[in-house]
Amino acid sequence: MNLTLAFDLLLAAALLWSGWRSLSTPRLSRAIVMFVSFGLLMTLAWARLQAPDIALAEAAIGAGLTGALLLDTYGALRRRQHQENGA
Amino acid sequence: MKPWTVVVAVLAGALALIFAMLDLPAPAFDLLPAVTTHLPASGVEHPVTAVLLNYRAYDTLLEVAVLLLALIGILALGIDADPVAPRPVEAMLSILARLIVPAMIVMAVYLLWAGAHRPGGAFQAAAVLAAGGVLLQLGGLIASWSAPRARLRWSIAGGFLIFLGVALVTGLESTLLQYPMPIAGRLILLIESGLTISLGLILSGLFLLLSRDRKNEAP
Amino acid sequence: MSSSMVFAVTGVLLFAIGLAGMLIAAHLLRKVLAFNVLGSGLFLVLVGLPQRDGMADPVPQAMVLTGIVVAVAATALALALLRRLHALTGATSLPRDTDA
Amino acid sequence: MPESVAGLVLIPLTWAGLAFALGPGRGGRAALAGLVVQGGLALQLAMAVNDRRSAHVAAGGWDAPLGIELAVDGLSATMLLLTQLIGLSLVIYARAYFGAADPERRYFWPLVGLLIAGLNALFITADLFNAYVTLEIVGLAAVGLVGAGGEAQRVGAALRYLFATLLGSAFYLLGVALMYGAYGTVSFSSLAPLLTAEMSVAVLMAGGLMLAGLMIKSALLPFHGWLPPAHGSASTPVSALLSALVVKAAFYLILRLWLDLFAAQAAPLAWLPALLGACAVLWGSWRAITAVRLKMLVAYSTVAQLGYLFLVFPLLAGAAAMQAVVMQIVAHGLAKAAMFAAAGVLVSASRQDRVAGLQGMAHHLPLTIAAFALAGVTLMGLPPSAGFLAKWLLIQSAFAAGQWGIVAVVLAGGLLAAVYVFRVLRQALMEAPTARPISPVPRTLEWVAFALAGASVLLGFRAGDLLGLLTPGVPG
Repeated sequence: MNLTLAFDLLLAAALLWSGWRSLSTPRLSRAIVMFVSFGLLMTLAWARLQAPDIALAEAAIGAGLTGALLLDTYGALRRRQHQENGA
Repeated sequence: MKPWTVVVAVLAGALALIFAMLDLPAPAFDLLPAVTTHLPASGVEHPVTAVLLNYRAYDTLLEVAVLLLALIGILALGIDADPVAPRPVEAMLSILARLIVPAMIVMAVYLLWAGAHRPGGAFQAAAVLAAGGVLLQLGGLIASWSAPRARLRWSIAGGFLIFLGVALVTGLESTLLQYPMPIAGRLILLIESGLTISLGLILSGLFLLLSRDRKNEAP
Repeated sequence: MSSSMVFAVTGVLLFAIGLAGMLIAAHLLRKVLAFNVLGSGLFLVLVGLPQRDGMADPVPQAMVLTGIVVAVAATALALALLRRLHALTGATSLPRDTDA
Repeated sequence: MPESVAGLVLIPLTWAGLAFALGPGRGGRAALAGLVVQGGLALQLAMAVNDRRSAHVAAGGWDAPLGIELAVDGLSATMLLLTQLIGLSLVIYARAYFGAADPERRYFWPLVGLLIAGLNALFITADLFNAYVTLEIVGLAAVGLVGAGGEAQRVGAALRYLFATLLGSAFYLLGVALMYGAYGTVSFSSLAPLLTAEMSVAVLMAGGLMLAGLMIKSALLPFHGWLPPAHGSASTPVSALLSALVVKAAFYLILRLWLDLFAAQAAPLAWLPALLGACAVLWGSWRAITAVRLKMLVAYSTVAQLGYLFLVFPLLAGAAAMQAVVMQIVAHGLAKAAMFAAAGVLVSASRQDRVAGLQGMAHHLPLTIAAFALAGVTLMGLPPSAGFLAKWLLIQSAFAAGQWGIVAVVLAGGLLAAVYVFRVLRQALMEAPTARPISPVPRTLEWVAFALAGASVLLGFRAGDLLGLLTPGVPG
């Protein structure tokens, strides 16, 4: 087995693991962080697939914007919960 | 349905699909030669940009409509009713945003320009701009949106309308989105510049509309 | 197996993980996460499978480029709806289907 | 005719974009003007198809498989005509329906424009991936319209709808990815000759995935759960648009793929959609009969009426089957738009939405009750309506194919439809026990409902012209 294939298999395993964990982690905030790292791994996968255009977009959107949207929503849900519990 | 039955069923389907994929014969068509042969007539040198803005530009026009649609859908919902308490601004993020965002803008302009020859283009440039917009908001340097005013609305729709204008003119003159050869490159750059601004605004807008909290409320 | 095929196979598995997540998860935020995992898997298949001979194919790459942008738009719309639902009812999962 | 083909997509995109840029609530007049022009273009295209003139566009000047091809035949011309006609009627309705301060009205015009552009684009495309993009437009626009205004029940319904439509698109796109992987093209015209030969397992799975995704989107039982809440809780012009047109978009694509690409391999599987369709007819009708709210009754009736469309698959070998399905699409489109329009009037006037609360409405709003009754005539399939013709053609082709089960389901469905239609009419014709306040309703709303219902009945007399489109060149 050559080195690149070994790297690809390792990356594929990491993608599957982080994808799985971002859905199965009990704490939602951790799950979202897991998802952001999944997005970064996807960027690597796109580079391996000779798709630098997609890698660029994935880094900015898949990991960046989507992550920010999810985290911000998570924060807003928590703060509203606190408000209502406090009131 | 029990979760485990779902998992087993889905996995069985996935495995069947993988085995089917593994003994797929070579495809009947290979578009790569066609993409390469027509590249000189497409107005750009980078194949992905040529597909995106020339060979399958009609798809791209409709995809931009999808993006605009998501933003309008969020606005129609009236997201700004009853905002939550503000999230504290972290000083580190503010400094980081000041440092990085100018570089991101430069990078977006570079990506837009580079898209004609090498990896890059409107979508990537807009994605970088949007990430910059998110950072600025997180750093407390710009406010979230409530309802976009006229100038912002025209900027958001502008790139889409330019693209649409090109489609209308070409559709009436010859064939939908068939660029006349000598100006194909310039037309694509015009469309891409418009799209970079529109898509950048739409993508940041998705975050800026959602992240509205009490701090940003109009008095 | 070429490296493109490795990622195409990974894509199918990610699609399956995401699909199971969308069907099982009750919390809407988790459903949105699952949708994004599913979408990433889908995009890997779309680019990886045609490139199994090792040659980069710009056509599916262009399709995925717009696809990523559309996925984030759909995600934002879903999150906006979910925040609105939470603001109005305090619920984070889909309401029961009621006729009355 | 290439300008007309492109115009049907570009014109609604333009007025939608302008309506958004002009600001909340603006753009109603542009929508009206745009739809009138689009109606003219659709008519022009239908005549071109009838004269067997080609209506074919290679977008960007690139032929398939490199570029995207657009093509119009009799089936798509009919869908385009129906879309512009119902779109125009409902835009007139919506202009009278929404008050100046209604939150639903703020972004109604851009959303409707994009929805109609997406529908038109779907009906003209001859490319699997382009069809995916149009499905996304239609899906997100529909979700945006359902959620508009942001009231809790609508938001819940919109979320359920969004997840269903995204899941449907994902299945469909996975199928498209496999097709591209297998053949290196997504254009119908390049794929069609390749698909006659023996298919690999992956291609069959691709077909199955696309079919499953589109069944979710067309709310076929057991995937119908999202439809009644979405159609039942949206504002009335939206409910009418969704029930009359949007669910049929996904069905159209199923029919298109089935006929143009998978005809040989799909035939042995035809019993599956037919069986689900039969269940949908019975179950949807039953839920309509027992529904408490008026708009839920009409929404469940849509689940049932969509079922008829899927009954046709085992019969496609006979020529009458295509005529039956097109007739049913048009008849139900007009009748359901009329029925929702009438239901909207009744809900606004009586300021409540329970079927039991409709007593005495026939006295106050005779025109609207007449519209509801006429639309009901079409749904039940009584002569001389277009619905009768659709069911008659369906029964005829089922007889010819010896499919007695389908004959039985069509007959039973007609009886059940009569039960839920008369349930509403009986309440409306009863004297109200106490005089209740009735809110004034713009006359335009009543007349639009009546006109649509009348069209669904009168079309029965002019069916030859419409069905002639399916077999161009043969005098109808």
